[in-house]
Amino acid sequence: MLDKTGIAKRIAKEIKDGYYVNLGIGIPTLVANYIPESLDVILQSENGLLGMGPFPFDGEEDPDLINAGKQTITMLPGSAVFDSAMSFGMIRAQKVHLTILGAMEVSENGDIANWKIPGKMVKGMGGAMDLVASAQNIVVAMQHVNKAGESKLLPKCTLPLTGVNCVKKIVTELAVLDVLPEGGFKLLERAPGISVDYIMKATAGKLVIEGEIPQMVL
Amino acid sequence: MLDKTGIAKRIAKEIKDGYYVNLGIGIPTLVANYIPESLDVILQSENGLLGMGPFPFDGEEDPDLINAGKQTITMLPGSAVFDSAMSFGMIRAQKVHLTILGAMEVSENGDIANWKIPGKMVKGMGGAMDLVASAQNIVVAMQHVNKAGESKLLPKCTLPLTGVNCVKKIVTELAVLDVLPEGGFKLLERAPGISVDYIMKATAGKLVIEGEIPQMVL
Amino acid sequence: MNKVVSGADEAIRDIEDGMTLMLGGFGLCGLPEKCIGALVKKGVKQLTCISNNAGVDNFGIGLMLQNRQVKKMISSYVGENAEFERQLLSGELDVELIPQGTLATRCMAAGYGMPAIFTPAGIGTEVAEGKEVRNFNGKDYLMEMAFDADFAIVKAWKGDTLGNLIYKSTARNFNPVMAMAGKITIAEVEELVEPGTLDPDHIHTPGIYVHRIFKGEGYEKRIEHKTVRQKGSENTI
Amino acid sequence: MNKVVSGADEAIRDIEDGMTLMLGGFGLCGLPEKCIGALVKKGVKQLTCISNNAGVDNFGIGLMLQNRQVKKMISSYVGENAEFERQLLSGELDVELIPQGTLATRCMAAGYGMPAIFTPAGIGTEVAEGKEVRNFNGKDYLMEMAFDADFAIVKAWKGDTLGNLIYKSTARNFNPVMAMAGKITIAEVEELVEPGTLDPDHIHTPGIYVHRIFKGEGYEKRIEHKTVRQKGSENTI
Repeated sequence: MLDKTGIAKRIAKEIKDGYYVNLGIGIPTLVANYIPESLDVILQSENGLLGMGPFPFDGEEDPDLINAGKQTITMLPGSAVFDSAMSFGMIRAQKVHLTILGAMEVSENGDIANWKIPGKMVKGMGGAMDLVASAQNIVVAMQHVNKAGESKLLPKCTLPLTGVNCVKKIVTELAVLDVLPEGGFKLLERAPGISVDYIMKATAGKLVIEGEIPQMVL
Repeated sequence: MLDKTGIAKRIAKEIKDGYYVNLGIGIPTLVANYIPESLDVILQSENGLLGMGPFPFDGEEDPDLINAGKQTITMLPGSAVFDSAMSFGMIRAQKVHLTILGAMEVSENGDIANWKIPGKMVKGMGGAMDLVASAQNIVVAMQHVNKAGESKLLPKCTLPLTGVNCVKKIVTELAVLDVLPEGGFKLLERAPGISVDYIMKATAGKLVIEGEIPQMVL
Repeated sequence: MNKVVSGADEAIRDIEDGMTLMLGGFGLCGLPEKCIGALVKKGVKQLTCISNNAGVDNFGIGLMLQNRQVKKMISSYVGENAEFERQLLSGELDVELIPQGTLATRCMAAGYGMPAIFTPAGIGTEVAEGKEVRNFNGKDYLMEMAFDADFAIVKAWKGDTLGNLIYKSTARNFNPVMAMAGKITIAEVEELVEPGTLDPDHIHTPGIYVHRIFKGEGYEKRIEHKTVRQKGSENTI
Repeated sequence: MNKVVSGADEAIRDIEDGMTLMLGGFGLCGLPEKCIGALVKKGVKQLTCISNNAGVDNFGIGLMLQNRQVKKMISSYVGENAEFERQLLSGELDVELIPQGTLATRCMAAGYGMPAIFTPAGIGTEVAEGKEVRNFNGKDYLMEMAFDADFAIVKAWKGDTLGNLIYKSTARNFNPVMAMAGKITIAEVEELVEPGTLDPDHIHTPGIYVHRIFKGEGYEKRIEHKTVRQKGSENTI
């Protein structure tokens, strides 16, 4: 079973040379630590920056330089700053190759819910609805089951949706799965030490298993 | 009867302190010469400049710095450069206070025709359709009659339209006229030495004359 | 072209109860601190505020919330504010949550004289309820309307007396699109210079969009989440 | 992130007969001279060119017209070109004239992922024929569609190897909005520098929009209407 770092490491393998990537808050942010240095990858922060770098050293933080999670960051050489309208313009126009974000639920047709729980204080969707409605390639980083042990990979989302038919791939502590165009979670890889049977029990939505399922290489 | 310079001088009186003004090609361009120095006025050039200055001195022209008439120009201190989309954005959003342009015909309800003559090579409307459809305040600089002696202030335009219900004021070699909201050209001023009768004969559209019509002061 | 005002109090002098304001900034970054302070002092009430966030309890729009000046927030994310939550749950405060890109583009639409835009954000969600959906090239889009704000209040790094503005780093965020969108736009800046000082090619907001400008003194620029790494650390984030 | 190509020939290598190209520039100002030269040399034909103007007889897109490479021009003003007029009258060339602001905004719409925009330009004129008219707040607007171009070709002043671009003065014009709008965007620049050389706050076109970049040598930058004033002249224009 993977920890958060493991999920981030596995997702990092989805990133290809030359990609522009938007990383959501939480586990997706950790992915930045595991992008191989041999790859030229540029991170987009939807508050208006291309070329996001690592956190600053203590004492070097700049209040005018933050990421979409409102954390102090740095800029790498070759960065560009722009306003919020252009930022979401490039997202809508699919110039960003890969969007990685967290989710509360994903359905077998690729719907995602990650912004609102009825009865709880709603903080807002931020840029998530724009990202999921626009991105060509969305990878979700999430836990396979919630704290009550219930599957978060469902036939149909029960929470208010963030977007429909948009998730392409899911990486959890148990598995890597594709969302099939015709519906269903196709099992691609198992986490180290996790059996196919275990994944089947943890997946409420339609699970498609074909042939031998390899173990992840991290 | 005014010459082109006279028309430009009279139109310059329409410009108030603090105005942003867009000047079309031809007589409107000349207006810049007659804006009193006591007024703070900023000229917009729709190819992407606020703060257009005079023509450069010979040898100081910059091929990267032109106006919408493709003439070499200069920038005044406090200028700002922007792209064509923002330029027409500020025009559509009515941030430009006054637009001055030429016309072939104006109708008594404020329609304007200034871009196309059937049977002749059409050069294009450039930014004219955007300007007339958007501007709050449009002053037309034009000849009252064409070369054949026919009035260009008509009940209805005969040429293909550039815009509808948009012209607010007209300055010709003979007169200054308002276009009334309910239709009709209201005579405001006569050119030096021109009689009301002369203007009546030169105006094919409905002419509204109330009281004594003063002579222009240039 | 007399755009320079003495300070925040004069800049906001005619903001009245019940008006709609746009306020620039993302989180606490690029906030018009001085005008917010003046609005709190003035005590103007029943405001509708269009701003990406609602500040924190004791900074930014949070100060106006504590002072019960806000009737409605139009934001994309409001999650850092206990007083906000209290007022919302008690029904004192109305909130309209809209996707961040939609928020930005509805500002831009106002500044560009476009009455409406089409965006896929929110299709198939509760954001789409009651809105026109239209298909272009096989994809569904929502029609969203341009905002209509009485005042836009923005913070820039440098400005000149003609209202030309330059922003610094990610403190730019919503400020340029809101600056374009107000019926009256107020800019507060860290440095106010004479015309001709700023390079015309570097201007982010042309002065035509800005009606009032002043130099703010002593910016606090509070940091919401200070995150640093240790020297020698392997991890970059 | 290998965006640097050896020159114009390599940059346009896969532009094929029948494609739709956007070409930046206003008049002869800010034209992608080098790529136009390479397109003339390559001889690719039946092109649809979206560009504000059509050049003059012996410069700019005029060179492609003389070489009979253009099937259709989409422009706002084409009046400086005798060969253009000849081909148009003979039926060899098709032309679609659209308002300049509509042209710019249809480019921007493509770059911002907006399928359509609303503009009042052309209401009540032949430009409105066959188009959807819609009333917002008592005013009529035309719905105009985003452009769909195979390539956008732009000219910038400075660029870095990641594709970030800075334009100079009014040579900016249509270049930034077209740079955003191409499926593939080619930028030719006067100075090509390493990442980190350009100030991130000064970038006009972020590199994400640019796929290929090269340094052009020996820009001619022809002036269409040289207008000067005499020293001591009273008139400024």
